[in-house]
Amino acid sequence: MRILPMAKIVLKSLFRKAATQMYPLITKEYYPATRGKVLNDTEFCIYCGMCQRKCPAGAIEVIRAKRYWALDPKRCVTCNYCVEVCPKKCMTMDKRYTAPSTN
Amino acid sequence: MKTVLTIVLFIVAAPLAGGLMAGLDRKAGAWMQSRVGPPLLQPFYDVAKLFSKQNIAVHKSQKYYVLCFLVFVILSGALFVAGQDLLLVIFALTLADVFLILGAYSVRSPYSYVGAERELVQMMAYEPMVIITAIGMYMVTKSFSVADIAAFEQNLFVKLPGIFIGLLFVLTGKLRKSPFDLSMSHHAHQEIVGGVLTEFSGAELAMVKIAYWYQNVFLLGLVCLFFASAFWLGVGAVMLTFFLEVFIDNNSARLTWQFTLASSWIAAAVLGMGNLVVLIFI
Amino acid sequence: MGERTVIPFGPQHPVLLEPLHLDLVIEDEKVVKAMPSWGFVHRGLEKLAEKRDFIEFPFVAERICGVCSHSHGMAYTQAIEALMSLEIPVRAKYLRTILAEFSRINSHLLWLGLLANALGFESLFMHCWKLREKILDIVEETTGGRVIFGACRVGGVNRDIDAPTLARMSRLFTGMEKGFREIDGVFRKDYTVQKRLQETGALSRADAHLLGAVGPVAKGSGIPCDMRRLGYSVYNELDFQAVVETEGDSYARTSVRIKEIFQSVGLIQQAIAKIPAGEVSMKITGLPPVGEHFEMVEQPRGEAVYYVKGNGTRFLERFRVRNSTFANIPALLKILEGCELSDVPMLILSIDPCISCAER
Amino acid sequence: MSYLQKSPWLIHYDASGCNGCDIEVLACLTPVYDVERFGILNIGNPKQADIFVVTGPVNEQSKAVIERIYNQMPSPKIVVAVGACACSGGIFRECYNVSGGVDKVIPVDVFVPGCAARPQSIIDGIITGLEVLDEKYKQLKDERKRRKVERANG
Amino acid sequence: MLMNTLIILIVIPFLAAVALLLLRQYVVRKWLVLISTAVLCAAAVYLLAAQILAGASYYTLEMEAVNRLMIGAEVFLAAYILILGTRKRQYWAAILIIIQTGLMLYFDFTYRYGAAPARHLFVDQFSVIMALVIGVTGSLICVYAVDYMKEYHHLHPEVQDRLPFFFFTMFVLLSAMFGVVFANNLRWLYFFWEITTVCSFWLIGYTRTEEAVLKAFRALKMNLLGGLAFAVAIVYIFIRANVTNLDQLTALDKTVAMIPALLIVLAGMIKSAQFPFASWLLGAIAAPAPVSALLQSSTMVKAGVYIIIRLAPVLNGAIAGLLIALVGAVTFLIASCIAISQLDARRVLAYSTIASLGLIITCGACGAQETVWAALFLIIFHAVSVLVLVLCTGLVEHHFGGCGIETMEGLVVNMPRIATMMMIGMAGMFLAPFGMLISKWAALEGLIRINPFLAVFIAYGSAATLFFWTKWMGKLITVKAKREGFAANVSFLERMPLIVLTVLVVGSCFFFPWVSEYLVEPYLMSTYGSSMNMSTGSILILFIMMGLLLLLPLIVLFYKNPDYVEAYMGGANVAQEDQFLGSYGCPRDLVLKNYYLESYFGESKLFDAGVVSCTCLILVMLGVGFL
Ligand code: SF4
Ligand code: SF4
Ligand code: SF4
Ligand code: SF4
Ligand code: SF4
Ligand code: SF4
Ligand code: SF4
Repeated sequence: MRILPMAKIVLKSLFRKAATQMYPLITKEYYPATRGKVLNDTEFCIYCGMCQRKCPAGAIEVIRAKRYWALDPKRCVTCNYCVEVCPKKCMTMDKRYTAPSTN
Repeated sequence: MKTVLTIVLFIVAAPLAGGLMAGLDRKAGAWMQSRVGPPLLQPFYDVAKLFSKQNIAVHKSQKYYVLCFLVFVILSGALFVAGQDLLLVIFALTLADVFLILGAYSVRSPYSYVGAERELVQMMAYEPMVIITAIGMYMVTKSFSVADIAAFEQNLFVKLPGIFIGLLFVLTGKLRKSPFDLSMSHHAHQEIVGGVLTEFSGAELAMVKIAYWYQNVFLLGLVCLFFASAFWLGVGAVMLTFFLEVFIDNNSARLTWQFTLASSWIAAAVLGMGNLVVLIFI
Repeated sequence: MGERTVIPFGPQHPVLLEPLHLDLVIEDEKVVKAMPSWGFVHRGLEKLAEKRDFIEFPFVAERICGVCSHSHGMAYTQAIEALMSLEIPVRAKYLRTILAEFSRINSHLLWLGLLANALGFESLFMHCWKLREKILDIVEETTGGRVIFGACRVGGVNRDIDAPTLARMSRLFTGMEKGFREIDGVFRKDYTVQKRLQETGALSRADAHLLGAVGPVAKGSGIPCDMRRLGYSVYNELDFQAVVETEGDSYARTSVRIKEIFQSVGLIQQAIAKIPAGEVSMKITGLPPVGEHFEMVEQPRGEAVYYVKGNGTRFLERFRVRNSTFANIPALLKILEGCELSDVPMLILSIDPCISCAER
Repeated sequence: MSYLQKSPWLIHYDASGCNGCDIEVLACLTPVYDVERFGILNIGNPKQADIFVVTGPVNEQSKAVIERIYNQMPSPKIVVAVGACACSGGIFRECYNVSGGVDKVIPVDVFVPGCAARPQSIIDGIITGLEVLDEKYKQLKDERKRRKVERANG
Repeated sequence: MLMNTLIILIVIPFLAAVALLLLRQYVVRKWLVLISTAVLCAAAVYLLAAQILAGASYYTLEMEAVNRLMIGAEVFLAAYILILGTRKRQYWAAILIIIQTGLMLYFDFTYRYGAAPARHLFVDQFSVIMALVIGVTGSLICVYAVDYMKEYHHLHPEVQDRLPFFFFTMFVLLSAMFGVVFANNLRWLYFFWEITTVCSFWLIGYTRTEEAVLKAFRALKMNLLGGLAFAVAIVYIFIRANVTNLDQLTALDKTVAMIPALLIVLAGMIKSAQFPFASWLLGAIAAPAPVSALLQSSTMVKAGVYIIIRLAPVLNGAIAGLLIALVGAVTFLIASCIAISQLDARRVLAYSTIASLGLIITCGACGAQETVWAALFLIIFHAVSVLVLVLCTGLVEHHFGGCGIETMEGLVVNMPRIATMMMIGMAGMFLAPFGMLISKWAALEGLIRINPFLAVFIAYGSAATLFFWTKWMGKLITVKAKREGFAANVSFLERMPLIVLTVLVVGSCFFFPWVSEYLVEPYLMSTYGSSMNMSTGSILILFIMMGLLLLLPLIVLFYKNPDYVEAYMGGANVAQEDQFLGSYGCPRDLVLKNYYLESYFGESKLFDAGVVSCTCLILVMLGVGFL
């Protein structure tokens, strides 16, 4: 049994800079691999609906006739699967996440 | 007249000091945890916020107990600064605590109930040591009056080191610090949720917090009393005590009520009584 | 004897991260009886296997639980691969293993923090989680996710990790070693922590066996039950022994987990040293055949059993998980009996419960 | 700005999520993210909380629990749904025991997407929520004033 | 005139007793009780008025007949106990009564004790206090008993209705108590002393169940042992110093007075149920509430502490005195601790009484003016506070069908007035600014001056008292749904004494400075030559506190109504207030019970510890005294 083995850690922390990242004042750079949100460059999209069919969360809605493509960020689980299966590779996984919303 | 002024000063300044202390406590705690922590004035924000919340209660009677708690805590602090009888001050504080506990009982909520029982265990744990402190002070100064004790020309700590350490020991629980924060901890993050405070919210909770500020100032005043002959030494001792309590809080796990009770009674017996014995024989 | 109090504990409770309810019958503070009730996290996701094809399903499987999500992905893909008799690239196996051990360290640090929190040792909790962030950073860098790694796919892994990064991952621990040791010192040497952990929640070896305990609970009671010794993935190529303690109390279980952190560090370093070059995934052709397979893996919390039954279509006919927490519940109820109220959260934690995978 | 915004206390409940979001919520309290900077405390007690943070989709059993906790919170109060599950049911949307997002049971004020929602995202969500909280406080005050006037008028 | 008042106080209850024995109708009994108690109270108050400024006065009663009557009564009672004891195989009782009566008779006839010059009766401020306490509280108990006992027999059809005898005994006991506090002649004192013993025997055994009879005999045997010690003391001091009177005894040189004083103190300790003799009082509480009220508050146990305080000047400064104080202190600590583990309200009260008596004895035996001051006030405050509690508990027992502390949960909802009175009674027992605490405070301050270690015992014991009282209070004020179909019907005769007592508990805190000034301090002056003065500042503070306590509820009346939200139960609440959704999906009752800390404060362990340690202390005390 040692006396107060925690004391060392605690005192060290007391006199050192805190480990806190001062988010939102300072935003940490995300990694290239980070799965933040899905973007679609609709210019290249052919509205084939592949992404819609494969999305495990059913987050994408594609209406070919209307050339409509929409993603519900509240459903998306950022699995990256749509990006993988898209035949035109028009989708990308952005490293920034979707901002919270009030509706 | 001077007493009246002191009391008024206490009533006004103690919550400010107590709130700042609470802020400092949280800040220092955060630093020790490698965090930035809340602003220094956070406790004041908290209390201000609590006053703006909806007025909810399980039962109206709980408000009475909280009010009494606050009033009697202030009273005991006021008696202390007015230099009254130390035992009377301690009894007044006990009365205040009993009111809070009754409030916790009255709501019939499982967690506040267990909290009340634990709070009682804790009171039972520290009560002997506090009274022994008064006894020790009497034996040195031949008076119970806080004014006389404060005016005593010698440093009490020199004569009462055991009692001082014993008091610090039980103070840990009284200041709601680990390892003796049985009935409530300041983040309410424990097996009995908020303990005695579980059912208090809004303005009531704010009143409890303010009462704790008063109480903490008074408790540190008690520490200061040991060094009353040299004011700056007293201030230093208070600061050191405060830091020590925060430090201990961040250095230990919470212990069970059995350990708290047994160790506090034993500490009172060994440190307190030991010191008394020495006092008698020297 | 005193009088008996009956109080609800949970489902919402500040020391429980996950909803779980206990009817606690206590006498003073001694727990006479603890009756659990479940279902607050049951989603019924096993049935989703009938709606999501087997290639998509890892995304669901990984979300059985967010703490060891990687092991779920790994177990599921291994099960499918075995069912389909696929031999996936060795590099992929190594990468999966490395991440699995990262996930174990993450999980154990997380657990240590929660334990400290349950003990009312806030600063220790903070420091454990501070350490854990470093692990998460490198995981995010290599897999793209912090808690849901999303690394495994049927036939391999989604993303290769290049050599410099692997080297960095290996080196990471030389820096963290000190931190681990310090934390270890507190958990195993601090008086107050010892006072709380030692001799509380003791589970004898015989009881552990009888009640079917798995993982660190079994290991803490002296049963060297470690599924990695079955040699799945590349564990047969790595050198390790199951960590075992004999006392069976909470302290032993804590000890096992702390030692496993060091063990995992060793395993990661071994794997990184041995990892061969090559592909990280293979193309999947064909469908799961008619047939069934049991796959067992060692998750941070112990043995998990995956059952998959194919019927020749894109959708599995049956998918079933029996997870470690589920297996440890009988042991938990046993150790809760006669404990102190103040120890309830700590004892619940001592089996490292993960209700979300127990209920799926 | 009211003091509500300076001292939001949370209560967190896992409606039936996978733990991913729960541990990210908890991670927000820890040194690297340290939401106590904003005066946020995880108070864990509905009676004292201002913000109800819900993670995971709502299942049959958690419905009632969420409702009870919400009803025990004193107003002004807000609900923050953290993670795809809590926002919409997420990947478990079609499970037989899942009814969907938290908004199926109680009014949600802020949706924080992501699976798992990142700590930064959660912090953003709560900060967004503080505006709503302030708004609600104003409404409450107006309401109180109105009632007072009404009472004064008989 | 004063002497006549004394005689009235002794004789009236006795006459009333005889009348009550003979006239058996309820209405007659009711009025008899009311009238005789009114006379008693009036006489006690008159005594106060007449005596308040005078010093101690002594009276000689030149009536040989009285002496003979006493001897006759003693012989009769001895024969009765002898026969009963042999029939019930309680041989110890028989043996003890033979020895002591034999001793007394032999002594009376050989030394012609009765003919010795005597100042039979006396009265001083202390006696006045005691007379007031006995007169007022005793009367109130008797009034309360009229309806209570009627209900009692209604609820307990198995118990034979012997109410005439019951009231006879109650009044005889009162008469004997007055005798004890007014008797100056030791022989007379002894006579009244023995009467209280026999009365308590009858009262405890009133129900005549096997258990009650056993308990009655236990009380009898222990108190007879005390009686024996008393008899020996009388014989000893007469032979040694030709002393027959109490005032002579206390005035004697300490070396001579010590041995008889210690013997009488021993008798006193037995009467006031100190360890190791505590068990008789615990047996007594099974009897109907008025009985345990009478035994615990103003008679019987108070006779014990009364005599010890009377002898305090002899003990002052002696080692033996310190040892007695220590017995009291140990009793206080251990009894308070045991009370924590008790489930039955009556047992809690009994232990708290034992503890309070211990404290009184500690204060008395120290024999310094401050502590005696405290002791006197403890007697007053304890009598009223404990009485409120015992009588309320009796009512609760009748209405709730039990007097476990746990059954009293939610009393405030069902019987709000009774609950309030109980709360005040409890506050009276341990909280500032109420009486017991004022005296405890004075006791602490006094004891520290004499011996800090005694004060340390008090410090620990007080901590324990705090625990068991507060948790009991908590039970009472817990707000829960009202019992279904519950209707309290408390008759006027039951309620009136309670209201008076509650007012006394509060009022005594306002009036104690005057009691101190006009009764206690003069007594201390005359006995010790100095007195104790409470600083006016402190008294003012106590008044302020009391004022706040009375005012704060008024403030709360003006509070706005909150929105009601049920208690937090982890989100498992169900529609019913005290239920939650338990495992297996079934609603379960929320059951909340107090802690009893059996493992620390269990009766089985601590009681033996108390018995052993106090026996040792008493043996040492006797040894020291005799050497
Ligand atoms: S899969 Fe690609 S191309 Fe097809 S609809 Fe989706 S985004 Fe467009
Ligand atoms: S990332 Fe996954 S969940 Fe999101 S839209 Fe693409 S496939 Fe769907
Ligand atoms: S695998 Fe583990 S639990 Fe099963 S028999 Fe072996 S040791 Fe026991
Ligand atoms: S598989 Fe299930 S049913 Fe079969 S033995 Fe195991 S636990 Fe029992
Ligand atoms: S044990 Fe827990 S953490 Fe691990 S997979 Fe299961 S649910 Fe997740
Ligand atoms: S498999 Fe088990 S947990 Fe899942 S639904 Fe069936 S019984 Fe419930
Ligand atoms: S959103 Fe994702 S991480 Fe969060 S609870 Fe749902 S599945 Fe888990």
